[in-house]
Amino acid sequence: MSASPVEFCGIELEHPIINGSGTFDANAARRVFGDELIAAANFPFSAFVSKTITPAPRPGNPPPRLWEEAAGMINSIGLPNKGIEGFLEHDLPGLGELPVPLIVSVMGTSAEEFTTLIEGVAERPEVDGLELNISCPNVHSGLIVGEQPTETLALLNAVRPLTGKPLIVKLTPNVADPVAIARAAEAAGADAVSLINTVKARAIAPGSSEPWLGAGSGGLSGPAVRVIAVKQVADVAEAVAIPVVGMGGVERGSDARDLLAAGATLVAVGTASFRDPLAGARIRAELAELAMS
Amino acid sequence: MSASPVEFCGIELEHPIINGSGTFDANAARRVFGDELIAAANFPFSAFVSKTITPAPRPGNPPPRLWEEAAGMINSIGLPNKGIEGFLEHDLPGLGELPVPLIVSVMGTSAEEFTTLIEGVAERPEVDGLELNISCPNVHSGLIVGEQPTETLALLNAVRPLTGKPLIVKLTPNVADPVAIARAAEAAGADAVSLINTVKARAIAPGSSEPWLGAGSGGLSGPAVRVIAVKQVADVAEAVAIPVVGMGGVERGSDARDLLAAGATLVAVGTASFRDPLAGARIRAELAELAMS
Amino acid sequence: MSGADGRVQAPLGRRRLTVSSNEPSGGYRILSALDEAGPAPAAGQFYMLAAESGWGGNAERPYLPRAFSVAEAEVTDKGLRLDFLLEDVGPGTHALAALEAGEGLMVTGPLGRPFSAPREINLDAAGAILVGGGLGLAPLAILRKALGERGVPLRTLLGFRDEAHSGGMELFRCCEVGLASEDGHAGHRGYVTDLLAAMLDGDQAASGVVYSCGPPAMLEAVRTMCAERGVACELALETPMACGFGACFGCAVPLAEGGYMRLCVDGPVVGGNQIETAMPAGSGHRG
Amino acid sequence: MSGADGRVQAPLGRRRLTVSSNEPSGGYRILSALDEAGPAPAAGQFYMLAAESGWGGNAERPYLPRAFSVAEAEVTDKGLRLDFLLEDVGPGTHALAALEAGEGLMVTGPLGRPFSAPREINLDAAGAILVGGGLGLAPLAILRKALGERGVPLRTLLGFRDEAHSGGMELFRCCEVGLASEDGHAGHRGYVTDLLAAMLDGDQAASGVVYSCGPPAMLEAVRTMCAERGVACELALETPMACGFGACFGCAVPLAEGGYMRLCVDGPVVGGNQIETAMPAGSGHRG
Ligand SMILES: Cc1cc2nc3c(=O)[nH]c(=O)nc-3n(C[C@H](O)[C@H](O)[C@H](O)COP(=O)(O)OP(=O)(O)OC[C@H]3O[C@@H](n4cnc5c(N)ncnc54)[C@H](O)[C@@H]3O)c2cc1C
Ligand SMILES: Cc1cc2nc3c(=O)[nH]c(=O)nc-3n(C[C@H](O)[C@H](O)[C@H](O)COP(=O)(O)OP(=O)(O)OC[C@H]3O[C@@H](n4cnc5c(N)ncnc54)[C@H](O)[C@@H]3O)c2cc1C
Ligand SMILES: Cc1cc2nc3c(=O)[nH]c(=O)nc-3n(C[C@H](O)[C@H](O)[C@H](O)COP(=O)(O)O)c2cc1C
Ligand SMILES: Cc1cc2nc3c(=O)[nH]c(=O)nc-3n(C[C@H](O)[C@H](O)[C@H](O)COP(=O)(O)O)c2cc1C
Ligand code: FES
Ligand code: FES
Repeated sequence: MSASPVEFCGIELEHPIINGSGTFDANAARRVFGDELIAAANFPFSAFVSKTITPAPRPGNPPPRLWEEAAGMINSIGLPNKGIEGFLEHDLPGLGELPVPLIVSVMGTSAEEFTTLIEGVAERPEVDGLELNISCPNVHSGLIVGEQPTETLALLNAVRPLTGKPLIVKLTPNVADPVAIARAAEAAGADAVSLINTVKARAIAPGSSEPWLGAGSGGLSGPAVRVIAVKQVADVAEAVAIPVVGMGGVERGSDARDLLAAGATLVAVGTASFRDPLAGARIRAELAELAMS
Repeated sequence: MSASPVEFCGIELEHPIINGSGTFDANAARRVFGDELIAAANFPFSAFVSKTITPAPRPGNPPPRLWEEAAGMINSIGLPNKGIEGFLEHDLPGLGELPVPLIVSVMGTSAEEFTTLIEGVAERPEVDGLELNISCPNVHSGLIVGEQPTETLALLNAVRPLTGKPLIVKLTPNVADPVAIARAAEAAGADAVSLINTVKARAIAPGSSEPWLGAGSGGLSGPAVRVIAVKQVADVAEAVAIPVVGMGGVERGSDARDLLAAGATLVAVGTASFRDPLAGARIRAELAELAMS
Repeated sequence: MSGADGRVQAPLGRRRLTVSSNEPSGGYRILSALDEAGPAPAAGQFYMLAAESGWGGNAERPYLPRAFSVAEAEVTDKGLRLDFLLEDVGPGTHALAALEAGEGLMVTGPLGRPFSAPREINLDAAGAILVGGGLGLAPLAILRKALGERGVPLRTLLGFRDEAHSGGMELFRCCEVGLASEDGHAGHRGYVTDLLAAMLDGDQAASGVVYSCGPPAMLEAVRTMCAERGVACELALETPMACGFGACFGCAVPLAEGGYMRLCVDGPVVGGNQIETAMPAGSGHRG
Repeated sequence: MSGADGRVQAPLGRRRLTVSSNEPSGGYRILSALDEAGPAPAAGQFYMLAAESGWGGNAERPYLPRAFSVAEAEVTDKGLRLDFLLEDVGPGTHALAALEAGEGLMVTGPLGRPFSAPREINLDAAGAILVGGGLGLAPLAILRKALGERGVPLRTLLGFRDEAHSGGMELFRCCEVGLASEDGHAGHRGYVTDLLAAMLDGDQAASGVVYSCGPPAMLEAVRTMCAERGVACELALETPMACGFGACFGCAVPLAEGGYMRLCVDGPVVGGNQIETAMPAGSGHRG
C-alpha cells in the first residue's frame, strides 16, 4: 500500500498508478501539452493503457456521447478507433515514445477477432502487455463473453497460447458475480484481471421523455461508482491469486489506497483525468504522503 | 408523467410518490414530529411501504452500519425487525392510522417462510398490498431468489395463490439482466415490480485496510445510483406489462419525472428522506410544477 | 409538544434558519442561529444540521446532515436562538465551521430523548452532578441552565485534554465548576473522573443523578464508577447518524439486554444501566 | 509553443488562476483571471474552467469542467489577463458567474485549433469578415484584435436576439461594427446573416475569409451562404466536452466525409467545408 515501485506481471513499474483504457489519449495530449507530457518526471502514469481497438475501424456512437451527474458521468463513446492497421501505423509509434511500459487494449466479437488483434499487436516490441476488453457496456458483443464464465474460459483458452506477453482481462461490473468471471480468466491462464469497467446507466433528456445519449444508454464512471469498485475488487482479489488492477472513481490518494487495501496491485485512474489531466500524478503524490503518515 | 392521482394495482393513489421500504419509519417519525405527520395534507407519500419484516425477529447487523459518499451512502442495516408477530402487534396498528394505503414488505429465506409472512399479513384489513423483498443485498438468503429467474418464478408460483391483494416483487440491481427476473415475476402472476434496491458496495475504514462496515459490505443508495436505476427501470418497463415502481437516487422532481419517463408508474423516495424528512412532499411539488411547465 | 419522557417534538420537516453568529471558542466554535418556527428544546436533545449551500461539492462529502447537541436555547427579541458547540473534525463540521452570519442553516429538530431523572429520585432534593469533557460540554450547558432554574442543587465537573480542546467554557460562565485537564493547564492535572470519584466517595456522596457527556472513554469511566457505587447516571452518547428521526436504523447502539437501540429516537441520552459499554463498537472506530 | 496550425500549447496540467473581476455585460458576464504561468492563446482557442470551490455540492452538478472561448488576453503589469464571456445557462456557468475577485479558477488551456486562413488566401490583402452572435462574440473579439494588429482589412457584423442577449459589446468598443438585432433594438432589424448576404453579394464581395461564431442556426446560415458563393469560411463550434484535451472522445462532431472529429483537438474552429451542418445532432439537443 505504498506509492513505491511495484512489479506487475513481470514488468517493473515506478509506482502503482496507471490509467484506465479509453480515458487518456497520450498522442492527443502530447499535441495539446507538448513534449513536456512525455518527460519521465512528468508523465502521470507508471504504465500506459491505450484505448480499446477492434479489428476494423469504428466511427463510434452518434452524439450526444456524454452525460454529467453530480459525482460522475455517463459515456456512450462506442469504441471509436482506427482499427488494428490504423493503430499500428498511426498510433503505436507515438505510444512507443512514452517513458513507461505500454499495455494495448483490444476487443473482438469472437476468438478469431481477438486472435487477429493479439497476433497483430503482441509481437510489436513497443508493446509490453495486452488488456482484453470483454466488458465494455457500449458494444453488445462486449458483454457476451464477459458475462459468462464459460465464455471467458473459452476465449482465454483460445488466445492464451498466442503470446507470452502478459494478458490482462478487463471485467464488467454488470454481473451478479464478477468473481466467477475472474476465476475463469485465471483458470485459463490470464496474467491479471482489471476492474471495474463502467456501470450500465441511462439519462433522460431534460424536457423530454427520450434518452439523452445518442446510443440510448451508456456507462457510469467517476466517484459515483467508487465504492461499487472497492466491493468488486475486494471480492475478486480475495478469490484469485493473479494480480488485480483496481479502478472506478479514483479521484484522491485515499481512493487509490482503498483499492490497494482491497487487494489491488495497481490502481487505474479514469474519469478523474478529464477534470485534471495530471490527476494521476496528484493521486500518486497523495498516496505517497498517506503511506508515510 | 404528472403529479396527479394514479391507479396502481387497483389502488387509487393521490399522486405517484411513495417511499422505499426501510427508509421511513412512520411510527418513529410520528413520535418525533407528532400527529402533524399523519395529517392527510402533510404525509409525504401517497402510499406507505413498511420496512421489510421476516418471520422471526432480527437484531440487524453490528455497527457501523453507515458510510457516506459524496453523492450517497452505503448501508448495512441488516433488516432489523420485530418479526411478524411483533410487527402485527406493535407496528401495524400505528401504520393502520396513516392517511394512505399500506404496503407491507416481507422477506423469507424459502417459499415456506414467505407463506408464513403472506398468510399472516395479507388478511389484515389495514394492509392494501405486499412487497416481496427478494433483493436485499445485506442478507445472503435475499439474493438467492432475486438472482435467478427460475427461483423467482418458483417462489411466485408458490405464493401467488395465497392472496388476492397486490404482490409487488422488489428486484435487485446486482444482476446482469434484471429484465429476466422481472419477466419471471410477471409470468408467475406478480402485480408489479419495484426497483432498484441498493447496489453492492464496500468502504475501507480510514487509516486502516479493513472494511468500515460492521457487516463488511453493504448497499449503495442515493444520487450515485440514480442513472443506474433509470437504465434498469427503462429496460424492465419496456419488457413487462405490469406496473413498475421506480426508485434509486430520487432527490428532485426532475429525477422522479425521469423515472416516470422511463416507464415507471410510481416513484419511490428513499435516501433523500434522510436529508429532508419531507423530501417526498417536495419532490411531488416539484414534479407537479414540471408537469405544468 | 412534549412526549412522555420530556422530549420536545420537532416541527414537521426540515427548515432553514439564519446563522446569527459563528465564533471561535477555544479550539471549537459556537454556531448560533435563529429558529423562528421551532420550539424550545429539552436539554440533551439534538438537531440535524447542514449548510444550505456549500454542503459537499467537487465530488466530495458531506452528503448527509450532521447531528449536534443543542448547547443553549435563548429567547431573544428576534426569536429563539440556538447555540451549537462544534469542532472541525471532518468535511461536515468544516462546512458548518465556515458558515457566516446571514447564511442559511438547514435543520431538523429538536430530536431524541432528553435528560431526565428516574421516577424514584427527587432531583430537587437529591441534586445532580454534571460531568463533561470536550464537546460534551454542549448538552450539559443547557442542562445546567434548566436544572439551575428549577433550583436543583448542582455540582459541575469539566475535563479537558489540553488548551486546544477547551472550547465552550463560556457556556459555564455563570457558575462554579470543578476543572480537570490532562496537561494540567487548568484545575486538577488528570481526568475529570478523578474529581467525580472523590466526590462520590467523599462526604458529598450523591443520592442524586450523575449526568455526563464527553469522549467515550470518559463516559465509560463515569458509567462504571456509578454502576459500582449504585449511583444513577445518564449519559449522552454519540454514533454516526444518517437521518436523526428513526428512518434509517443506522444509529444502532448495543443494549445491555441484547439487541440494539436506535440512538436517534431511543437516545441520545441513555441510562447507564441500558448499555454494556459507552465505547463504540466495530472496526470502523479504530481509525 | 505553437503547433503547425497555429495552436498554442497548454502548460501541462491544470492550474489555479485568481479571478481579477467578474462583471455583468448585457445579459452576460465577463469573467477575468490572471494567468501567470500561461502563454498568450491564439484566437479561437478555449480553456476548460471550473471554480476552485463551490463546484457542485448538495449532490448536484457540475462535476466536470466547462469549455469557454477566450475573448481577450491582455498583458498587464500583474501578468496575462484572460477574459471570458459567459451566460448563466446551467449549474456550471452559474457557479462561474458567482465567482468573486480573489477566488480561485481552475483552468486547463489554451486548447484546440485556432482560427487560421487557407494557405492559398493572402489574408493581409483579401481581408476578413467577422460574423458573430450572442456568446459567439467571445472568440471574434480576440480574433479581431489579432487581425487588426496585423493590419488585415476587417469588417465585423454582430447580431443579437434582444437586449437581454447583447452582452460583450464592450469587447468591440474600439471599432466600427455592423449591427443586427432580431427585436430591432439596435441596427438592422433581423438577422446578422442578412447583412452578410448583402455584403457578399454586393460590391464588397469577399475574396477573403469569413470567420463566424454564434448560435448553431446562425453558423449554419453562414456556412451555407459561403458554400453557395464559394467563399472560404471558418466556424467556431460548440459541443459538450468532458476533458477538452482529446482524452474522452465525448466531443464528437460529424464530418462531411463521414465519421467524427473530436472537436476539442480537431476544432473548435473548423473549415466550413469540413462539416455537413453546424446544427447539433442527436435527440439530446431537442431539450
Ligand atoms: C446525538 C449527537 C450529538 C452530537 N453533538 C455534537 C456536538 O455538540 N458537537 C460536535 O462537534 N459534534 C457533535 N456530534 C458529533 C458530530 O455529529 C460529528 O462530529 C460529525 O458528524 C462529524 O462530521 P464530519 O463530516 O465533520 O466528520 P466525518 O468525516 O464524518 O468524521 C467523523 C468520523 O466518522 C468516521 N468517518 C470518516 N469518513 C466517513 C465516511 N465517509 N462515512 C462514515 N463515517 C466516516 C470517522 O470515524 C470519523 O472520525 C454529535 C453526534 C451525535 C450523534
Ligand atoms: C469550445 C467551446 C467554447 C465555448 N465557449 C463559450 C463561451 O465563450 N461562453 C459561454 O457562455 N459558453 C461557451 N461554451 C459553452 C459552455 O461550455 C456551456 O454553456 C457550458 O458548458 C454550460 O454548462 P452549464 O453547467 O452551465 O449548463 P448545462 O446544464 O451543462 O447545460 C448546457 C446544455 O447541456 C445539456 N445538459 C443538461 N443537463 C446535462 C447533463 N446532466 N449532462 C450533459 N448535458 C446536459 C442541455 O442541452 C443544456 O442546454 C463553449 C463551449 C465549447 C465546447
Ligand atoms: C469516456 C470513457 C471511455 C472509456 N473507454 C474505454 C475503453 O475504450 N476500453 C475500456 O476497457 N474501458 C474504457 N472505459 C472504462 C475505464 O477504463 C474505466 O474502467 C472506468 O471508467 C472506471 O474508472 P473511472 O471511474 O476512474 O473512470 C472508458 C471510460 C470512460 C469514462
Ligand atoms: C438505510 C436503508 C435501509 C433499507 N432497507 C430496506 C428494506 O428493509 N427493504 C427493502 O426492500 N429495501 C430497503 N432499502 C432499499 C430502498 O428501499 C431503495 O430500494 C434504495 O435505497 C434505492 O433508493 P434510494 O436511492 O432513493 O435510497 C433500504 C435502503 C436504505 C438506504
Ligand atoms: S439516525 Fe437514522 S434511525 Fe437513527
Ligand atoms: S472533450 Fe474529451 S475528447 Fe474532446
